[in-house]
Amino acid sequence: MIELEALTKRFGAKTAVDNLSFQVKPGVVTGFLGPNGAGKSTTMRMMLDLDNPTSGTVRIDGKHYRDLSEPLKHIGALLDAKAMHGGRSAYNNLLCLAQSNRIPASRVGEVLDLVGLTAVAKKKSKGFSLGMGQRLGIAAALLGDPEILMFDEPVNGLDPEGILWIRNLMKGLAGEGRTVFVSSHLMSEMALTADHLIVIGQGKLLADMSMAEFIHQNSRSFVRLRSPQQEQLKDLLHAEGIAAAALPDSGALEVDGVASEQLGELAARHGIVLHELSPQRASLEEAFMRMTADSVEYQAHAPGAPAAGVGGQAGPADAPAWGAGAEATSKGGR
Amino acid sequence: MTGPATLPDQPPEQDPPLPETRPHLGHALASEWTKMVSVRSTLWTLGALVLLVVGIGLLAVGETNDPTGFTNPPHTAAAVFGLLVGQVAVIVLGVLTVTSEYATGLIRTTLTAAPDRARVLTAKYLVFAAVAFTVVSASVAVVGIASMIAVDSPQAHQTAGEWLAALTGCLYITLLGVLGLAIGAVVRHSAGAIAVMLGLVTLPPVVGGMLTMWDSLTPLGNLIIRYNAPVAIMQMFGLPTSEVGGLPGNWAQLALIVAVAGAAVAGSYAVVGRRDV
Amino acid sequence: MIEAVGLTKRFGAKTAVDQLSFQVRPGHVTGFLGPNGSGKSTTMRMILGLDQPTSGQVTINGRPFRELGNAQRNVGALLDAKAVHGGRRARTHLLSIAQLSGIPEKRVDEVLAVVGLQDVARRRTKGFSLGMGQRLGIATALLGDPRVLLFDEPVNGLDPEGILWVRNLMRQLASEGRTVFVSSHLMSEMALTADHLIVIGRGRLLADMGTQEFIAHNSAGFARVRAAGNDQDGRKALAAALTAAGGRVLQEPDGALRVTGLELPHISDLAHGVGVRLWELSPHRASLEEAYMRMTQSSVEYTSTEDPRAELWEPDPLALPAWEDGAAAPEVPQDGFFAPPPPGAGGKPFLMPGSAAELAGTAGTAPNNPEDTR
Amino acid sequence: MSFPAVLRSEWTKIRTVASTVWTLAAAAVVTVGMSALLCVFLNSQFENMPKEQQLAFDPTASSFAGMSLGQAAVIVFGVLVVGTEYSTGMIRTSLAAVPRRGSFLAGKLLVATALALAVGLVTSFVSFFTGQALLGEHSIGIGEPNVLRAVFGAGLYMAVIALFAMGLTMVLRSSMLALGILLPFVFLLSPILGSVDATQKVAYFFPNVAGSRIMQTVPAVLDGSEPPYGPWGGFGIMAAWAALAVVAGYAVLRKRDA
Repeated sequence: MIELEALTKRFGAKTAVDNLSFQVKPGVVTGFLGPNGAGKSTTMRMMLDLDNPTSGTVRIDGKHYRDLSEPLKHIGALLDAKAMHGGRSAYNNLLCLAQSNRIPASRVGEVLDLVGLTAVAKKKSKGFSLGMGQRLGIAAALLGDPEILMFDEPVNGLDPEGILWIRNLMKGLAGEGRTVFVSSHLMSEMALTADHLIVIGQGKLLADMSMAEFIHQNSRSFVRLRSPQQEQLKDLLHAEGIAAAALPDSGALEVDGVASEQLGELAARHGIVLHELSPQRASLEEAFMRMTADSVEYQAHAPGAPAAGVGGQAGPADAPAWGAGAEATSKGGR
Repeated sequence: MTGPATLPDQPPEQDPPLPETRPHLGHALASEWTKMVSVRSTLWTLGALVLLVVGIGLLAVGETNDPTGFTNPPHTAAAVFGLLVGQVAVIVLGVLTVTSEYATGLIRTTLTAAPDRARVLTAKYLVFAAVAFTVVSASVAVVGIASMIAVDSPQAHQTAGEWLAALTGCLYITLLGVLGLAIGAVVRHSAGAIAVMLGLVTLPPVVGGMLTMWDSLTPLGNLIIRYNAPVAIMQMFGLPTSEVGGLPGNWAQLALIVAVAGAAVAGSYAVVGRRDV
Repeated sequence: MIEAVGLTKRFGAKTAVDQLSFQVRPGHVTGFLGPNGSGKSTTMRMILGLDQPTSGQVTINGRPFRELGNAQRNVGALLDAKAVHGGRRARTHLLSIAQLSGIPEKRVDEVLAVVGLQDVARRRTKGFSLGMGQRLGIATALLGDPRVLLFDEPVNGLDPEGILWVRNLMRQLASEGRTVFVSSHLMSEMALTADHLIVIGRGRLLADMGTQEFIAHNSAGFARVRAAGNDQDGRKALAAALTAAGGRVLQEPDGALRVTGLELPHISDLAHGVGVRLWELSPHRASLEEAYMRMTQSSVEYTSTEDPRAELWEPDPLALPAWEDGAAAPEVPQDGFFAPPPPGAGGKPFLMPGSAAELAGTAGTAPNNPEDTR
Repeated sequence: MSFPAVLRSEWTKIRTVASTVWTLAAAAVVTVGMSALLCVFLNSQFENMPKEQQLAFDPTASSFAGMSLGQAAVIVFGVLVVGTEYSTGMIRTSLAAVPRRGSFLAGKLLVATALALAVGLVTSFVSFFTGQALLGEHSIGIGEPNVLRAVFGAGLYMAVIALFAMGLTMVLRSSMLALGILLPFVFLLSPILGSVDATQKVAYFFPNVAGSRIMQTVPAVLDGSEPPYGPWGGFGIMAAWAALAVVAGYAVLRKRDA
C-alpha cells in the first residue's frame, strides 16, 4: 500500500507535482498514466525519497521511506534500467544491493534466474542491451521479495517476448496480493496489464478509477452489425428509432447506445439474419487522449495528416486497406 | 491528439530548395564551428587556459619587476608558467572535440549525415587547430604586451626573433592538442585519451631523469630530457632549462612534434575511415 | 528503395547477420521485426554505412550509402534518441548537422516546428526527457527532406500523444512516396503503422510480406458467440452444432463461446438452425503479437526452457493446436476485419485456453465484456 | 537500517569493480617503484651533490618520493568510488536501498578510506624498507626519531587524500569535474605556486603540501622556507580540508534531489 498525501514538488517557479493525493492498493496492477511532463517520474522519485517533496508526504505501508529499516524488503522499484555500475557484473550489482538490506546472497541467483539472466550473471552490465538492462533492473526490484513493486516504463527496450513476460509477471505479482504500480506510455500494454488507473496531467490528479470505468467514462461504445439483409435491417432500426451509421466500405452498420442483447433480440424477432453482432469499446488510448487533451506539453504539428487514427481501428483516409475499419470511432479529439 | 496542422502539408521542397549537390569541406567546417562554439566545455577549457596564462603571467610580471631576478628573458617568458598548466586545457579540448561525439553517440548521427569520414575529421582538425592557436597566441600576446608596459628596464627586450619563437611555442601547444584529438579519435574514450596525453606530456622529464642513472642509458636519458613538451615550451619562450646543455633548436623541437602529431593524424584517418562506428 | 543482397556480418565467431536479402520499397511503411539480438540494429547500421558488411552489400536507390552524393538529402535516420551532446542546445545541434550538407538554417526551424520542439529549441538537451530526445532525433532525420527514412524504435519514451503523432507521421511520409523503414518491438504499434513487414531471427530472414498476410499466415482468428439469456440448453445445443460442423469451441467465463474454424455467416446459420438467438457474434482477429510470437519462437535469444517465467506464458497458444491446420484464418470474410482489434482485445488470444482464472482477470478490460448486458 | 549491512554492501561494491584494483595497485607500484629508482639514483649520486643538499638529505622522505606521483592513482580511486555512483545512475538504486543519507555516506567513506589506508600503509612500509635497502650507507633505521611517524604518516596521507577526493566528488557529483579540478590542482597549481616566492605561503596551506610534511623527518630549514606548522600540524590542515569536503558532500547529498 502506497499513500500520497497532498504531495507537491516545485522546481523554481514550475510546479511539477501539484497537491497530489491517492492510494495504490494491493492485489491489483495499478497503471500510472500521464503525458510527458505530467510529473509521473517526479512523483515516483518522491515515492522513493530520491527527490524531496516541497510539501506533502508519501507513506509506504504507513511509514516514511526513510524510516523503513530495510526498504528493499518492503518496496522494489525499477526506475531506470541503466542505473547500475557498468563495470560490475550483473551478479555483483545485485549482491551489493542485497547485502545492504540483509537479503541472503542465494536470493540473487534466484532473481537472476527469474528474469532469465543466469547465463550472463557474471558478465559486466556495461555490455548489456537496453532489454537486458531492463531485466536486471526488474531483478533488483524483486530482490527483497517486497510486497510493493514499482515499475517505470518496464517494457522499454524489451523485445516482444520480454514484453509478454513482464506483462504476465506483473499480473502474477498482483495475483499474489502484492501492490503493483506501473507507469507506461504504451496504452495497448496498459490495457492488457492494469486493472486500476491513476492518471495525472500537469501534476494534478485527473482520474483514479478502474480501467473499465475509465474507458467507459472517456469514450463511447457501440455495436457493429453486419447482415446479408442490410436494407431490411436498416429499415427495422429506423422504424425502432435507433440511429445507425453505415460504414462506407465494409457494409457494416454501427449503432450507438443500444446493447447488443437488445439488437440480437430485435433481429431475431424480425427474422433478420446477422453475420456480425459485436459490441465495441473504444481503446484505452482513445480514452486517455480525450482525458489528457489539455495537459499535453510538447504538441507537435502533424505534418499534414488529419488528426485521426486514435484507437485501434481507424486510419487516415490514405491509410492502407487494413486500417480502413471504423473511422467513425476515431475522430476523437478536437 | 495531435494539434491542428498549422504547418502546410509536407513536403516543403518548394521553399527553400534544399541543396542537392555533394557537400564539401566548407560545410563541414561550418558544422564543426557550430559544434565547437555551442558547448560549454569549450568555454571552460579555453577560459581556464586564458585565465591561467594571463593570470599567472601577470602575477609573474608583477614579481619580476626586479629585472635582476632573471637573466634577461623576453617579455613573453612570463606566459610560460601559465602555459605549462594551460597546455592541459588545450589537450583536453582537443580530446573532447572528438571523444564527446563518441561518448554521446552523436558520431553516428554525424557520420549518417556525412558519410565521407575524412571530410568530417579534416574539419575537426582545422577548426580545433585554428581556435586553439588563436586563443593561445592571443593570451601570450596579452602577457607579453603587459610585461612590455609594466617592466621598465633597459634589460627587458623582445626582438622579432623572440616573438617568432613565442609564436612557435603557441604552435607547439596547438599541435599537442591536435595530437590529443588524433589519439581521441583512435581510442574513442575521453578519459583514456586524456590519460595518454598527460602521460606523454608529464612523464618524459621524469623517465629521462631516471634513465640517466645508468651509465649505458645516459645518452638516451639526456635525449629524452632535451626533447619533451615542457622543455620545448620553456625553451621556445626563452627560458632554457640549464641542466642539460646542448639544447636542440626550436625548429628541431617543432619538427619532432609535427612528425609525432602528423603520424597520429594519419593513423586517425586510416582507423576512422575503416572502423565500424 | 533500400536493397540488401546477401548481407552478412560476422563479429568474430558470431554471425550477427547471415545472408540477408530484402528490398524496402517506397510508398510503404515497412516494419522491421525480430527478437533482441537478431541482428536488426547491425543491419540498420550496415544500411547507413556505419558498419562494414563482412560480405554482401546494401544499396540505397542503387548506390552504397557512403557513395551517395548528398547523404542527408537521400537518407534520414533515427538510430538513438540519446545520441546528442547534452551540453548543446537543441537548435544548435540540428544546425551543426544541417551545416554538414549545406542545409539552410531556415529548415532547422521548420523541422523543430514539425516535431513540436520549437519552445525548447534553445534549451540544452541534457535536460530533455527520452521523449523529447526522440523528437529531436526525428527532427534530425527529417532535416534533409530525404526520400528514404530509417527509424529505430521511434516511439521509445514518447507519451501516447507522441506515439500517435509518430504513427501518423510515418504513414504520411510513406504516402508521399518515401521509403519508410521502422524497427520496433511494440507489436501493437507495428500493427497500426506498418503495411509491410520484414522479420528476422538469428540474422536470417524469416518473413518478408504484407502485415495482413503475415498475421493471416501465422495466427488464427476466432469468433465470440453468446446465446441469448444465459440459456444453458441453447448454448449446449449451439456448441454441439458448431462442433459437428467442424468448429472448435471453447467456453469463456462469461458464458460466451469462442469458436475457431468457422466463418461468421456459417455460425449465424447454424445458430438459426438450432433455434438459438444470439446476443453477440463478433469476429476477433489474432494480434500481430501472436503471429510474431509463433514465427520467431525458435529464434529468441534470452529465453530458457528451465526458466520459471516460461510457466507464466505457457497457456498461450504457441504450441499449435490441432485446429490450426484447417487454417480458418484466411477465409475471414469481412474486409474491415483486418483492423487490428482495439488494444483492449489485442492480446486476448494469448490467454486463450488453459487458465480460466486469467481469462476472468482480463474479461473486465475486454471491449466486449459482460458489463454490457447490464 | 543496520550499519554493518551497509558496510558489507559497500565493501562488495568496492571490491567488485576493476577500477579499485587498478588504481590502488597503480598507487602502490608507482610509489614503491619510483621511490626505489630515486633511492638508487641518490645513492649513486650522493657524493656529487652539493654540501648543503647532503646535509639536508632526508632518507625517510626520499623513500616515499614516488608517492608524489602515486597519489594521482589514489585520487583517481577516491573520485571513482563516488563519481561512478553518479555517472552510472547507481546512486538512485543505492539510495533506494539505503535511504538514510548519513548511513550511506558514512558506509561508503569508511570502507573506501579504510581500504586506502590499508593499501597506503602497506605501500609506505614496503616503500620505506625497499628505499632504505637501496640507499645503502645513507639509509636510516625505523627506530630513529620521527621515522616511524613518517612511515605511518605516509600511509595516513594516502587515506586522507582519498577521503578528500571522495568528499569533493560528492560535492561536484561528477568524476570528470572532480578529476579536472583535483589533478591540475595537485600536479600543476601547487608546485607552480610553491615555486614562486610570493605565492609559496598560499601553497603551504594546500592539503597535499601541508599533508606531505608528515612524511619528512628533516626540517627544510636550509633553503629558508620553513612552513609555519609541524608535521602533525600539517597533517591536521590536510585532515581539516578532507573534513570540510566531506561535510560539504554530506550537505549536498542531503539537500539535493538524487
